[in-house]
Formats: sequence, C-alpha cells, structure tokens
Amino acid sequence: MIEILLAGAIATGTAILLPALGELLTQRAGITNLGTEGAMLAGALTGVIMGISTGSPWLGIGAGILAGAAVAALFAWAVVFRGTNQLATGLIVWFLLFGLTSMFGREYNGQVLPPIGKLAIPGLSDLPFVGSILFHQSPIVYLGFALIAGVWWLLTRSRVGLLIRATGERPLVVAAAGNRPRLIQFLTTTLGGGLSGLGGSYLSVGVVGNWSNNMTNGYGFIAVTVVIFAAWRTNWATVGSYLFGAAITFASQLQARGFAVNQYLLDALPYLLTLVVLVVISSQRKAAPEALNAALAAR
Amino acid sequence: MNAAVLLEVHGLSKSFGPVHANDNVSFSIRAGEVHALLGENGAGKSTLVKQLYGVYQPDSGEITLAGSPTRIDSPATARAQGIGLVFQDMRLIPALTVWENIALNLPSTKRQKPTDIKAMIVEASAKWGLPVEPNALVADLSVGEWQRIELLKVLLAGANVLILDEPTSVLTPSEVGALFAVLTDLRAAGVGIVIITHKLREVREIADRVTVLRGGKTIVSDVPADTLTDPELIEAMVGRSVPALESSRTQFPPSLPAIELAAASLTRRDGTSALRSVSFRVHPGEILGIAGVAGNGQEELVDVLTGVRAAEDGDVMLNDHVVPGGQPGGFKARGVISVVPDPVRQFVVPGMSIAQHAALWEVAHGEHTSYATKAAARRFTERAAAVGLPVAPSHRVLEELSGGNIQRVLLTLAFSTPGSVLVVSYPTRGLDVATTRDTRQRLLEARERGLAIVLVSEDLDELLEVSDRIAVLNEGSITGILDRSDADRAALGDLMTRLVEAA
Amino acid sequence: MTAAASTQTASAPRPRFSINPVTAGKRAIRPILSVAAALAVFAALALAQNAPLSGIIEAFTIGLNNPNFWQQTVVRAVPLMIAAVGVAIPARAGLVNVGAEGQLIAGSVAAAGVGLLVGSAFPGPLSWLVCAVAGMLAGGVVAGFCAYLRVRVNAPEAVTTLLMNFILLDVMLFLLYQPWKDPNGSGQPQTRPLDPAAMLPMLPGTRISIAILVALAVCGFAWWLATRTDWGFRITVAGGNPEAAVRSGISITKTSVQAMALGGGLAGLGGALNLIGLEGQLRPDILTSFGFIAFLAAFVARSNILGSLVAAFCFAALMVASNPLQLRAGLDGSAVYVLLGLACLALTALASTLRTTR
Amino acid sequence: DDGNASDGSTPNGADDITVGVVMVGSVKDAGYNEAVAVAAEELDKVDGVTVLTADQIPENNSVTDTMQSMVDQGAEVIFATSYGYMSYAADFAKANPEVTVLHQGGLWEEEFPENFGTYWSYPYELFGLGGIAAGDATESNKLGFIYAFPISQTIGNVNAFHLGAQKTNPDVETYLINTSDWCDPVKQQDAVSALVSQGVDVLSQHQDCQSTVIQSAVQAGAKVVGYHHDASDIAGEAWLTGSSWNWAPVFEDIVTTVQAGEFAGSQYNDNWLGSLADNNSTMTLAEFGPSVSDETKAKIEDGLQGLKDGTESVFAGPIYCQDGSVLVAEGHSATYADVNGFNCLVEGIVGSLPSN
Ligand SMILES: Nc1ncnc2c1ncn2[C@@H]1O[C@H](COP(=O)(O)OP(=O)(O)OP(=O)(O)O)[C@@H](O)[C@H]1O
Ligand SMILES: Nc1ncnc2c1ncn2[C@@H]1O[C@H](COP(=O)(O)OP(=O)(O)OP(=O)(O)O)[C@@H](O)[C@H]1O
Ligand SMILES: [Mg+2]
Ligand SMILES: [Mg+2]
Repeated sequence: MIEILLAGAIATGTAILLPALGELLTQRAGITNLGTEGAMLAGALTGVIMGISTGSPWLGIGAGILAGAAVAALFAWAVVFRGTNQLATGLIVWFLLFGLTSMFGREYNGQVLPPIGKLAIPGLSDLPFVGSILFHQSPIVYLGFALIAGVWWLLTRSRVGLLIRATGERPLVVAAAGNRPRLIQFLTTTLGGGLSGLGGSYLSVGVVGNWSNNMTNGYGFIAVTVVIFAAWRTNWATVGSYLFGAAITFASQLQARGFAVNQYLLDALPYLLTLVVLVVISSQRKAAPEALNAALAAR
Repeated sequence: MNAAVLLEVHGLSKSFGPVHANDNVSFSIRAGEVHALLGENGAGKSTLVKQLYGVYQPDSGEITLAGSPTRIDSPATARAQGIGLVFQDMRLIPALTVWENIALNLPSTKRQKPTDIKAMIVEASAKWGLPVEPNALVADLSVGEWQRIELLKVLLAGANVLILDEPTSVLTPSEVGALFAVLTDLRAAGVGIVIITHKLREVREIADRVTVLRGGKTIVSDVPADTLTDPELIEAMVGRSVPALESSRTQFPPSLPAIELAAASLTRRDGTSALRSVSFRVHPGEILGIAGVAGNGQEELVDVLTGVRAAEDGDVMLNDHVVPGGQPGGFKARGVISVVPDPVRQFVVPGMSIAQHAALWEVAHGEHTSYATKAAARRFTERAAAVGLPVAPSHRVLEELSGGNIQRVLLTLAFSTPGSVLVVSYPTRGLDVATTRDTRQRLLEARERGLAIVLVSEDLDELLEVSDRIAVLNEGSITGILDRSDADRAALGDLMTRLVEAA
Repeated sequence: MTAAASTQTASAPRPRFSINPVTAGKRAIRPILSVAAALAVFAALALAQNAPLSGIIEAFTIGLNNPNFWQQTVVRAVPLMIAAVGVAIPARAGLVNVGAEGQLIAGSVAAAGVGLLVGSAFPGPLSWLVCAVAGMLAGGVVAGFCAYLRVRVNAPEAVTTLLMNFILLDVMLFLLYQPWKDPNGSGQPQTRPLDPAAMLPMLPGTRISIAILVALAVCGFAWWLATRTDWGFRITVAGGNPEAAVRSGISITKTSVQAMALGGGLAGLGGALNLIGLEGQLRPDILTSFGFIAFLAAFVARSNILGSLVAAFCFAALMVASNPLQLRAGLDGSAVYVLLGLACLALTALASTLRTTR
Repeated sequence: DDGNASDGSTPNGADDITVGVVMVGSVKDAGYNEAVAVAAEELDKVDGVTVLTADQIPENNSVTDTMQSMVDQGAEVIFATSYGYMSYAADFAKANPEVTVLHQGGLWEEEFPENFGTYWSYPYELFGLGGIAAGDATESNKLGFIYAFPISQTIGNVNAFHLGAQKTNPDVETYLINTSDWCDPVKQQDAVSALVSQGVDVLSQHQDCQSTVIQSAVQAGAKVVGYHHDASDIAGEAWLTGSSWNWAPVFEDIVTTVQAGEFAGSQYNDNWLGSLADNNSTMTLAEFGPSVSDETKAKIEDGLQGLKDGTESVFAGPIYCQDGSVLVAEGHSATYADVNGFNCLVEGIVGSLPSN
C-alpha cells in the first residue's frame, strides 16, 4: 500500500517536477514565468498532435518540448528584450495559450494515442520496496530523475550555472564582466519552457494518451508555487513536487480505500503550505535571488 | 618616464543626448605609471574610462593599444586586450562566494576546475598582498575586502592596464594605505594604472602624471604630477580657485545638550552588534565629528539619532527629554534635520521632481502641512538662493540628476530648514572640490547659528577641518572622543583600530 | 543598486505632464500600430481555422451599433473596472496585487453570506449597503493580510496574493458544495438566491443595474484619493522609495496595508456588486478569470487609474465580443483569450518605446 | 441547411427558424457537450432550420450575453444546455417573450413562463443497466466509480450503477472517488490507478470527458462502462457497455412545436422528462463490448425491456443507505423527483459523500 502511494506520488509528481525544474532555472536567472501553465498546455497539445500524426509518442514528446520552449521564448522576448512586467506577461501568455490550444486542439479532443506507459528497469525494479516505487515507472519519470541531477549539476557545478545564478542576483555585474545577462535570461527561460513543455507532453502523451481542453488544470501554477516552496533549491523542488504529487494521489488512493477526504482542503494544500514556507523563509536574509525580488517588487 | 605607451586616446567624444560627456579627449597610459584622472562631478571621467572598457562606444575618436588602433566593443574584448576596470560602484554579487565572483570574470575560454581557480586566487592574493578567503560569501565581507576582490578580479583576468574609478571614496585611511601599497607594487611590475579621485592628497601620494577633465574637455593632459601646484590643479578642475574656509568659531555659553545619546545599543538583523552602549552629548553651536571605518555602526548610529530606529537599550534625549525611537517624524518635529548617508537609496523618490521632494521634506519637518507642489517649488527657489549651492531647477526629476547634483539638493534643503540638531553623513562624498568647500562652509555657518551638529564622515581632513570634537566609532563602540586640539590623523587612526576595552 | 532595474522598466507614477498634441499624436501611433499588428495576427490565426474574414470583420463591427452589446459591456465592466482600480492603487504604493481574482471571490462570498443572513429582514438599500460593505471588508482583509505579511516578514505580496487566489477559490468551492449548498438546488453547487429586494435596481429602461453608478463613483473617489490628496502623495512616495518615505515620517506599514486593503476592498466591492447587481446567487463560475483580466487592465494602463478604467472597459467589450466571434466567425469559444493575449502583448511589448537599460 | 431560402419558408409550410445552442464545455469533449453538439448538427440539417452554436460559455451572466447575441442574430429558439444556465435561461425567457428558451436539466421548480421549458431524461436508468454488465464482469467483486462533484444526478447514477450490479452479483462493492473537477485527466488517471490498485476491475464514471478514464482502464486491464458518449472504439476489449445521449429527436420535436406556434402549453413548456417507460428517453444503450457474454446481454436486454414496459424500476424498494436507514421503502419505487432528493449512498458502496 505504501509502495503504491509513493509510486503514485512520483508518477503524478513528475507532472509538477518537470515544469518546476524549468521554473527553478528560470527564477534562478531572475525571471518569474507565470506563463508556465501556457507552456505546459502548448507542450500537451503539440505532443498529442505530433504523436497522433506520426504515430510516435516520442516524437510527440520532442515536439512538446519545442512547443514549450517556443512559448517561453515569446514570454522571454517580451520580458527580457522589451522590458515588460514579468507577472503580467506570464498571465498574458497563459491566456494566449489557453485560447490557442483550445482553438487548435478542438479537433484533437477525444482522439487518442497509446500512452508511453511504464517501463520496469530490469534488476532495479526487483529491489524490495524502492524497486516498485522508483523503478516501475514511465520512462519520462526516469528522465525526471536525470533532470533533477542535471539541473542541480548545471546550477551548482557548471560555469553556465554560475552565470545563470549571477544573472539572477545582479545582471549588471554579469554585464560588467562582459557577459550578456539578457541573453542568459532569455536562453534560460526558453530552456525552462522546454521543461514545462516536457511536463505538458508527459501529461498528454506520457500518462493519459489524449488531449482535452485546459488539461493542465493549474499544474503550471503549482510548479511556480513549488519553486517558492523549495526556496529556490533543486533538492527541495524535487521534494515539493513529489509531495504535491502525493497530495493529489493520496486523495484518490485514500478514497479508493474508503477514507473520507476533504477534497477542497487537499486542493488548497500546496498553496497553503507554500504560503507558510514563504512566511518562514522570507524573513531570513537571503531567500530569493536578488534580481527576482527586484522584479517582483517593480510595477 | 619614457616607458612604453600602453594605451592612447585621441580626440574621443561621447554625447548622451545634449550632454557632451566627453569632448575631444586625449590622453595616454604608460607602462609602470600611475596616472590620475581628475575633474569635478560630471566632468566625464567615468564616461571616459567606460569607453576604454567597452561599456560605451565612442561617438568619434580613436583608441590605440600598443600603437595600433583598436575597437573595444565589449568588456570582454577589453579584458582580452589586457584592460581592467574597477567600477565606481563595486560590482560584486553578495550571494556568491569570493572565488565564484572572480571566476565570473575569467575568460570563458579558460575552463578551469574550481579547485584550480581557488589555487590561483590564493597564489595571486599572496603575490599582490591582497588577502581574501576564496570560499567566503561576499555578502559577509567588508568594503575593504570587496575592493581587494575587485582588484584580484582584474589582475587575474591578466590586466596590464588597470583603471580604478574612485577606489578610495569608500575606504578608510589604513585601507587606502594598503591599496596604495598594492598599486605601488603593480606599478613596479610594469602595469599602467589610471586612478580617478577627488582628493589631492592622494594625487600627491601616488600619481606620476595627471589628466584633468572639465565639462568633458581635457584641460590638462598627461602632465607629470609634480609640475603642478595644488592651487593650479584645483583651478584646472573647477575653472577658478577655491577660497579657504572662513570660520569665526564663536564660543557658545554653556547650555543643556541639544542631543544626547545615553548608552544606546542596537543589534543588526543578522544578530551582530551594531552599537554597543554609545553615549555622547552635542551642545548647541558645536560640531561633533564621528570618525571611523564605514560599517562600524555609522548607519545605525545615524538611524538612532534621527529616530529611524529605536535603540534596544539606552535613550536619545532631545533638549533633555527622552524621545521614543522608531518615529523619524517625531524627531523631525523636534528639530532634528538629517542629511542621509546614501541619498539615492534613502532620499530620492523615482519619478518625483525636486519640488515634490521639497514638499515631502517640508511636511516631514513640520514646516507645512500639505504636499502642494507649486508653492513648494517657489519656496525651494528661495531656499536655494539663501543657501547658495548651485542646484538644478525645481521642476527637474531628481532621480535623473547626477549624484553630486542630488546631494546639493539635499544639502540645500537641510541648510535652509530651521532646527536644533543637524545629523550629517558623508556630506561631501563624491562632490567636487568647489562644492565640497562650500558645503563645509555651510556647516560652519549652521554651527554659528547655534545648531548642534553630528558629522559622520570617513574623510579625516573634513573632520579635522570643521569639527569641535571628534568621536571615533569602532565595532559599534566609541573608542575615544578627542578635542579638535588633541586630534590629528595619527591619533584618530590609532583609535579607529583600538578596541573599546583598551580605550 | 545594481540589479534593481535590470529587467523592468520603472513605471512609477510620473508627475503630471502637460500634453503636447504633436508628441501625443506621435505617442499614440505606436500603440495603434501595435494593436493593429495584434489584430492582424489574430485574423491570420482565425483564417487558419477556416473562419471567414467577412465574419471576423462583422464580429468586430456588429457591436458598434448594437445597444445590447453596449449594455452587456457596461454590465461586464462593473467588476472589471473596480477590480482594475483595486490593482492600480496598490501598484502606486509599490505593491503588486495579483490577487484581484481571489479578492473578487472573497467579496462575492462575503456579500452572499451576509445577503443570505439578512434575507428579507432589511429594506433594500440597507441590505445593499451591508452586502457591499461586507464584500469590501472581505476583499480588504484578504489583501491587507498579504500586505501585512509583506511589511512584517517580507513575504513578497506578488506571490502571496497569487496564492490567495487559489486558496480562496477552494474555500468558495467548499462552501458551495457543502455548508452553503442550496437545499433546494438538486445538489448543485450554488447558494440560495438572494431576496429580490436585496438586488440592486436597474437603471430605467435598461438591463444595467445601478451598480455601474456605484462603480463609477467609487473609482472616481479612488482616483481623487490617489492623485489629488496628501494620502495619495504619501502612497506614491512609499511606492517610489520606501526608505525615503520612512525617513520622511511616512509609515510603510500604514501605506502598504492601507493601499492594499483599499485595493482589495475595491476588488471585493466589485465582487459584491457583481453579486447583488447581477448574479443574485453564488456559484462556482460567476467570476472566472475576471481578476486576472482586471490585473492586465491595470497593467496595460501602467497603473494609471483612469487608464485602468478605460482598459477594463475595453476588455469587457472584448469579452462580450467573444459571442459574435463564435456566432459569426465560427471561432472557438476561447479564441477571445487569444485576442486578449495578443492585444496585451502588443500593448506592453510593442507599444512602448521603453526598453530596459543596462 | 437552407436558411437562406428566398421565400423564407420551407416546403412543409413552416417559417424558417434560427436556433441557438449554448454549451458549457468544448464541442469536442468526447462527452456531455459533444453529445449536444452532435444533436445541434443534426438539427441544422433539418430544412428551414439554421443552428448557431456557442461553446465554452461559463456558468455566469456571460450566458445571457451569448443568448442575447444569438437573438440579435435572429435566433427564435435557444437551448441552454448546462445545469448552471437554468436561472439565466429562465430570466432571459421572461425578458424576451418572443424567444423560446429551453434548459437542459429538467429541474425547474417554479412556474413556467409560456416561452420556457426544460428537458432531460433519467440517466440513471442506463447506469442501472450498465451496472448489470459490471456486476457480471467483475472477478474481484469490486467496482469503481469516478465522479466530479456530489450533485444529485451523480448520486442517482452511482446508486443505480451499484444496485444494477448487485442484481447480478450480490457481493459486489463499489468504490467511489471524487475528483472535484469535471475534467482533470491527471486526477482521472490517478483515480483509475488507485481503484485498480485496490482490486477494482470494472469502472464507470460521471465526468465531462471520459477518454482518460477509459484509456487508463485499458492500460490497467480493467473494464469500463461508459457515459455520455459511445466510446467503444477507444475502449476496445475493455468496453462493456454504456449510455450515450441522443438529443436530436427532442431538439427537432421542440423546434417543430415552436415553428407550429404550439409551444405554449405543450409538454415542452414544462419539465419534460424522457424515460424508457415512455419510450422517449434521450439516452440510448451503447454497443456491447466483445467480452460481454450472451447471458449478460440477455439480462441487460431483459432489464431494458422491464424498464420499458414498466415492470421494473431502477430504484425499487427496499433500498438502504450506507448507515442502514431506508432510502426507498419496501413496495415503493423512487420517482425522478425522489432521486433528485437522494443524499445518501446505498449499502455496498465504499466511500462517502462530502458531508453537508
Ligand atoms: N570552469 C569554471 N568556471 C567557473 N565556475 C565554475 C567552473 N567550474 C565550476 N564552476 C563553479 O564551481 C562551483 C562548484 O564548486 P565546487 O563546490 O564543486 O568546488 P570544490 O572545489 O569542490 O569546492 P570546495 O573546495 O568548497 O569543496 C559552482 O559555483 C560552479 O558554478
Ligand atoms: N548613461 C548616461 N546617460 C545620460 N547622461 C549620462 C550618462 N552617463 C553620464 N551622463 C552624463 O555625462 C556627464 C559625465 O558623467 P560622468 O559620470 O562621466 O562624470 P564623472 O566625471 O564620472 O562624475 P563623478 O565624479 O560625479 O562620478 C554627466 O553630465 C552625466 O550626467
Ligand atoms: Mg564618475
Ligand atoms: Mg564622483
């Protein structure tokens, strides 16, 4: 039972983890992208269209990544190169993609393609306890594991990551050092959008195998929430994503076992927890990247 | 003095809209020299060096490097060509470690492992006498340490032309001494150094040649420093000679202190002690100078004196009455006037005109009750005429003025407001020679009017010139209070490094 | 400080400037061209959906001489306008209110709760008043709480207000599906309808309730307060430079909480007026995304209060125009969000000549 | 259609008429709304009838705007097809006496204006039949039901499904999951895996979109009973049976009635309810899946016949709630109105409703 719960938390949490990792990169570069929801929708729809038209779910996933990146690039262009307000532009992009995916996804509603399904990793999946939790999952869940390590390595161990973090703190210093902070922000945001697109196509192509209108249902906003919950750390973003995945899964699992749950409280839980975490961490000296705070404070 | 010319500038011009920041500027930098670049506020010094570092592109003119014309289109190009710049406002990232800050500035082609970079830092820091701890978080370090990191950044990037934009304006005398020792070594190693400063003492101490800008034009170009006298240099900078201060130094009859600090203590957010049981009194008609290295509690002391923060222990008394802290409004109403240490951060409201700032000031000081701007504009013109510092017209948006011009607006308001206590912090930081002299003159005049003045400054010359007594602040404690007659640089420098137990 | 303005153009409320017709004309060209570009992109997308161009054009022109269209727009504009001002006021105090959605919800919920409690016990006008005040209080408390968290523990209000949207939505759903569910509503998620006397009367000869008059009066008052009074000046100073404000004896705690509470109160009032002037019954969907649209309206107007009103009105017209777009051009029901997104993007990213400075 | 016929009248003499159909979700949701859209398309094919459709219209005053726009474009009949539209539709009818407004839901409790009516059928009848298939198909004796919100229709459907299953399999239990969203594929998928991990091997649902539930069930090797829309093509082997809406005949009949000027006072100027017994249900039983045995098919056909000729009722007493209280007394059968008042789950259902 506990294995099932945890495996479900990881499977569902991956839909939050992927955009959260993207948003984490983006925010570490000093940009808050509320358009994550839009990038996920784009990824979800494009993935289905590509998957159905080529018959290959993996091409669908690839197309979903590109679509998410394209959406984030549009956002980043406006925010970084045209200096628009990040929060407002994020909402604009969300509206835009909500409309566009509804418009262009119309004829794909109800069309199905075989979802990618699960892949037990030989050997590892037979391990007691952890085997069934970690290694009997969708290949994209494994990709998620790799991306956790990848994002952590990128941010903390690579020169590019140093540039990203520095840009998120003080872009002017990065410019003075002869780098192009705006380009860094643009590229990082676009990369983050790719991860959101991956998250969206994981939902549509990887898990459920169809498109339905507005199917991301706020998971993009939860991803943004997770990054704040995680205080901008990869490890906590991972914990947060799986935790919030668990909140969704547990609702089903507990009900399936006859326990009464308060659905509305569970739905509000990620946001309430984040509010609490925010109150706790904000009073500490350095919570958010400096440029991010500056951007959030600006009108 | 005929070493190789490393870098030469011919007829460089650069405009920002109608402002000719640089107008046909020429000068050169040789190997193994320290070249002082002088000029009033807004003369175009920073603009010039930013072009050398590829931050701005010249409108016209030529830069030659080792004899061949070159185009410096970005800081990266500049660094690749061996030019390094330490900006006027230091450019470090507090949230990163020392070595990460330095690594950011290394050429991206040099892909080194963190351990190699740290080793390099340790080596260079030993070589140049610039001690730093590579793994320390920059946020935890002092201004002096920041400067060392800046220097290491530039040196490790391989600069043979080193440009320092007002490096000493935030340093203490001993830190300046240490910096100059490093510069002397670098000069001996054949580095060409450009240093921008407003302090003649420093020119005399370190510069081999000088170039003076005025209104964007080169007034004096590449001249050996010892061929010009101080008055000649000042005249080149300001276009006229600056008269000495006039002071009658009236002795005021004994009276109650206008402001008294009684055993005030304050803790910073991070838990360290900012003020430890600080006590002093300032009487009407007296200037108490506060000397000390920045970051030793000055900001907090000013905040307590002006009611911005409440001391945790101890009291502030105005005219013998304890006034509760944490209410700057209440202090202002009792006649406390404040010239804040960092006007851009603490005074300037983006988008608002000088007149609106004047209205804000007047209401805050109880001179008026409404923020009506038109009347405030009229009154500001009168104030400016009375004080006599040159200020921009009152409809100008304050934010858009240069630092020196902002400071003059603030000083004009402060000197024209009736009150009993004046708390002035770094009043002449970044001001040109002439305005500096006028500002000090106004301080003396305020003293003559019977104000009690607390003057916080890092400029010992300034403190010695105008103070009646000088208190030294070190690590949050007053390590000593000297009468003007007993005070000299050596005595003050000694107190600055002493701890309170020894005092 | 170095990083502050890197990616944002400061759009602090500027002091009033005199209008020069020539430069004003020049200034107008870019926004007009930008919106035209947005429309062109939209038309291209619509054509890709096989919508007839004539239908698209018809959809846009049909409203202009259709009184119904204008009535609907005014009705829709009531909550949008008030909420947009509710975003603009805190913005002047330097606070980002992304929570108009939640505050509208809070206002509706409070007004519904009070309205149902009062029932028919109060005469109409008194019942209107208590509902409106309840809505205002609810929105104001929610927003004021976020501002308080900002000044006390430095929790960014942009984030807390955003989170509040989701939390308040869940609170409303909880109420609607459980304790407040209309026992006679076939288990549907809705409250009992308000007493007819508790509903605002219509303007004679129209289907527009007097809520619009309240909205205009309140927005006018807010405009006066923010731009013509010493309170407004203090707010602007606090928004422009909190440090400077503190040193001028202005309490940031007060200005922040006041401005935000006023903003949230306005949004809450919008929710209340929407309920007692129009909907008459609380239901999950009665406010869907109004708050976000209001945020965008305030944003494209750069927090200028009158501009926010105009923008909110235009957006209301746009939302109403989604019907002709479907019916005449055969477009998807969500196509209007594409248009809204494109127009906002054009107005913000293309229309201004401002760019970030290094 | 020939809405542009020059003489303005159709061969059978009735005037041309424009009809508006308003939907809450996407016309292509493979579920509730698509069923409406299909009927609207059918109606449009009728000579002299032009249909305007609008989808994704939220359940707030927007629907009034939409109806007004339709009227501005000539609509004389409007179908407002979501429950939440009811009061707007009724108000609109009152304000526009020349327009005939129909609400899809069948729950209007006040007086009917002459130009307003509602229509609906008993969906639980078909759930009762689907339950028979489910009860026969389950090997674990555990059924699953995924629903969105605890509204009366849903409660009726769940109870009918379980009672149907009990008829053929007295040991059966039905596990409930509430997603609090009409279409959230993530939660749907989670719900399916949760149920399957609990041993459930046959599923049904009351959601607006059903593709995900079906696909997930297929993946997990469970069988499904559909709702709203015949999705046997997606479900393949997993399909047992299901119900789908067939609104077109009612739409056409209503429009004809209006065209004939006979709406006021007609059966449609009321809560019109289709049922199997009256042979006018707007729901049809979907195809049987390949795994359904002839024996089961026969039981279902019998049940259908019983409902049709009135010898059977889905809710024939005695029926007990989970807590043992009597829901329908012995000797009674619940009427449509009774079912709308159900607020408990019957014995054998595992799970609870959010408390009131
Ligand atoms: N070539 C490089 N140039 C600049 N920064 C780099 C480079 N390679 C890695 N980094 C930075 O290295 C940092 C990680 O350092 P790491 O902790 O691995 O070094 P370390 O030598 O293991 O440190 P320590 O001595 O503290 O254990 C990150 O900030 C990363 O951005
Ligand atoms: N980015 C800019 N845009 C517009 N005007 C500028 C800009 N930078 C400098 N200026 C103007 O150019 C002139 C020269 O400025 P600069 O910063 O070079 O002076 P400076 O000699 O360094 O003065 P200070 O001693 O105050 O640092 C000033 O009038 C300044 O206002
Ligand atoms: Mg300078
Ligand atoms: Mg200077």
